[in-house]
Amino acid sequence: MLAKPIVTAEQAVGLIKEGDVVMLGGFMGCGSPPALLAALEKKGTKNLTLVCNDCAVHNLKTGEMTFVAPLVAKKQFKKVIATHIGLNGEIQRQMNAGETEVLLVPQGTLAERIRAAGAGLGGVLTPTGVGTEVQEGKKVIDLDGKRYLLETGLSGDVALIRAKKADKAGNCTYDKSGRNFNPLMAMACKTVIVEADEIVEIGQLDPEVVVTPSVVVTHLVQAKK
Amino acid sequence: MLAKPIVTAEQAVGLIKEGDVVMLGGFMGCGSPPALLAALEKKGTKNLTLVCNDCAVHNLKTGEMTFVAPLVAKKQFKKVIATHIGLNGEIQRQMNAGETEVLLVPQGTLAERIRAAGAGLGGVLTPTGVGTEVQEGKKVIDLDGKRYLLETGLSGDVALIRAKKADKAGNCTYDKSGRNFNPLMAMACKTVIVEADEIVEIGQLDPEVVVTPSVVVTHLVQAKK
Amino acid sequence: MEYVPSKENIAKRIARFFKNGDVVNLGIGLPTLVGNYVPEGVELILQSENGFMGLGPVPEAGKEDPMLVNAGGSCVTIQPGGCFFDSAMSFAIIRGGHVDATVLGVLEVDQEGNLANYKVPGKMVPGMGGAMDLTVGAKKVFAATQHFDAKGNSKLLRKCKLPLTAAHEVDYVVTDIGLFEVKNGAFVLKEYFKPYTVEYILEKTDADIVVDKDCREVDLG
Amino acid sequence: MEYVPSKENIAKRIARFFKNGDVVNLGIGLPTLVGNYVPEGVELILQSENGFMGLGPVPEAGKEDPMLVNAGGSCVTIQPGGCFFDSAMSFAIIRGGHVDATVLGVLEVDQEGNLANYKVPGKMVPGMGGAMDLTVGAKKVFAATQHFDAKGNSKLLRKCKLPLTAAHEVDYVVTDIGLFEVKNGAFVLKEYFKPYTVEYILEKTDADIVVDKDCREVDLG
Repeated sequence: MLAKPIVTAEQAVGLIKEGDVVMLGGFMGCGSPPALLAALEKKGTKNLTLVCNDCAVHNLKTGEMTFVAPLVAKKQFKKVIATHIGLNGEIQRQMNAGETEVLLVPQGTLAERIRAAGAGLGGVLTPTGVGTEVQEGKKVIDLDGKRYLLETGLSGDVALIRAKKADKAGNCTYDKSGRNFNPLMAMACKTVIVEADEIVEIGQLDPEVVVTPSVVVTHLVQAKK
Repeated sequence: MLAKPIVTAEQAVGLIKEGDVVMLGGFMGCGSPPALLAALEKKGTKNLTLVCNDCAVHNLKTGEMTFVAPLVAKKQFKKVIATHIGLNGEIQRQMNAGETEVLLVPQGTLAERIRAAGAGLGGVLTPTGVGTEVQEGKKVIDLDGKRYLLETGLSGDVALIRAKKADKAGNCTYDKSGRNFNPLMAMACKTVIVEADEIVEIGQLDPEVVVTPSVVVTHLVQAKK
Repeated sequence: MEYVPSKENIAKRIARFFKNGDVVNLGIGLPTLVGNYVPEGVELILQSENGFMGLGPVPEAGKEDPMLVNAGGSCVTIQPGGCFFDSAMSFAIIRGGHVDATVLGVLEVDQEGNLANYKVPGKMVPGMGGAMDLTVGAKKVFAATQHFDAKGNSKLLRKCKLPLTAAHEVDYVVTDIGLFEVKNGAFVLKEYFKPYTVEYILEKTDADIVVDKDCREVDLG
Repeated sequence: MEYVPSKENIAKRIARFFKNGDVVNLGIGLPTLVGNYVPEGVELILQSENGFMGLGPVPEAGKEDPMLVNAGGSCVTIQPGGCFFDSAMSFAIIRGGHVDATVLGVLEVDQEGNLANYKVPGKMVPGMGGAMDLTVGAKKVFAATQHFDAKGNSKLLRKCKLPLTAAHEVDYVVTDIGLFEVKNGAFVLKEYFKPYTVEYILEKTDADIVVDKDCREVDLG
């Protein structure tokens, strides 16, 4: 099985170009890759689109920022696609001020849109959002008297993934509730960078417990221990 | 965590009523539950719809039959939804003679149709089958110049599942290539009967490696050892 | 009669709905309190939409694991028999009807079963998170809310004015003064909580209320 | 010149297309032979659509595991670095463009890139299995076929008559006498295999063939 390049976080984020759609695993930061985020902040690449469950925490009163929040504060993202931004006051401010475009998507719909792209599906029909603002501009399809929204696939250029263990081929396992969007995003992007707590030899992961198959992963980064 | 009833294979198949849609895990029999199939054959429930990747092996020359084939030969199914029936001469014969209705579905589409039903989605848009007979009677949706078929969710009444380990709450793991359609079908049926090689106490399965969550499983059967 | 807000009474009453083994998703905030009042002999299986089944209590101080958090980002535990999964599976479980009930907070709820709880345009836009999927997917949807807002206005309305989280999906509204089933375009009053009265509820609520023929007083203690 | 069918030559030529690390799905039957001729230094990652990555060779006699089979139901092995998954994930990998190439058998293939290989109405109806997904999903689709059927008819056609497995998805047709790229509604002859000649191929094939300017003879040995 071919080994994937193991690179530094700095080298890895060098693969991200201005204008790219960046998918970031994690849920309130749990399952986001910290070294990749720090390197991307340092590099300062701008004009990106962020796809992530949320924007972590930015408390405007205390100045506390976690995970992706410093990148948001530096306005590295021209657009954010997320399900919830309630704990990041800065992105709410940017949205209300018209400084950053924010698209809020129901969480299950975001998961399915990303999965669809990774699975080569054009989209899915979901009952979620029928009769709400989420319906606006979307095709509504009636099946046996029940209405569904047609939600299309959402793919990205680069996925920033946090794994627990990865083997050198790229197979990944995740850590508890840090799994969340990571396996879906790893399927949906052209460049898939995995920051793993532990990188093991090929053959050392039980093939029954691998969550992300090696073939979608393009680069590995050793997380700080 | 609530324990699910552990029943005999005979008791379990008693839950299947005439006319039911039965989903059967397995791929050429690998991952089909042998005790449940034997019990259902013995009980002789008829007028069923079978959803399964294939119909296992029935060699009309030698008379060899494996897994679900004896039930097919006894005409327990009025309809079969499958992806491939090339190694079961009897179901091909029944189809060509008009004795049994057979719907052939592309394998990835069958997987997604079952998954969609289990996931509360109305369906998916797939490029598979565009421009073929599979397209007939289906809505074709054009997204950015690419054509997709709208394939609707497919649910069942009873799922017959073969697991490697199950805990008493119903969490399941599978055995190598025996996984295939089992986890998808377990999500898509009202009654979900799991024939497990091993039934362990609640808490003895690593929560990271569970494939089918306990909450969808309704009955457990101990496989013959 | 004076209105005394009581989150506890809301949580207590909702908790009594559940039977042993029910799979429940509790929203962050007030709904989370429901877990504290589940009757003896009833064990719920709590689903956490960020990716696991078997949500357990807050860990002891010093035993927190930052990789095991609830949907609000707080450290929690997992019960024996729980399992982890990704977000697609999490919402397959939710949307697919594998969750018996969800309890959600309320900005507004109306007699058509519409719920608004994710957005006050131009002011507060946290986003819907998993709430839209939970309302369409869970078998029973409980709206948990104080009966009145800080200004004394009824949170039960004839028609929501805020953007909806879900249309026609709420089954029960439980406030600190009564229990309502949403049915045929009205709030059906099933129970009024001591010391409140039917008359008080009818007078103070800005919506169509039908008093159920079996409506009764309940003392939540 | 006499036509001598050679599955080996088909497999040999297809095998030379692949580079180290390519993810490939080989159909049952003739396509499986391709695995025997992969050049030294090239390791393929074989995907088995019944649910794993890293398909390995047939096990030693006595070491067969009935729970580890290929898509034809035969016992196989899994390579170090392989992994198991369910059928939805398997076809997410296939349909999602994560497979570099697939090699499929042929009943008929035409110059528009149409492939028929799953059904002879009223006679043989095995079903499409995973073939329809593989043809739309894999980055490159190789149709592997003897050039002529048992009656001597060209299996390369102007237009398929049988029900299609896929419309306009075939990239290369490799037979035992030549290699064709499907392009602009014609078979572009890229290579002819010793001892056959361009003239022989043009004469015997019932389809529009364009001889590539770099078309060359190849000795498959």
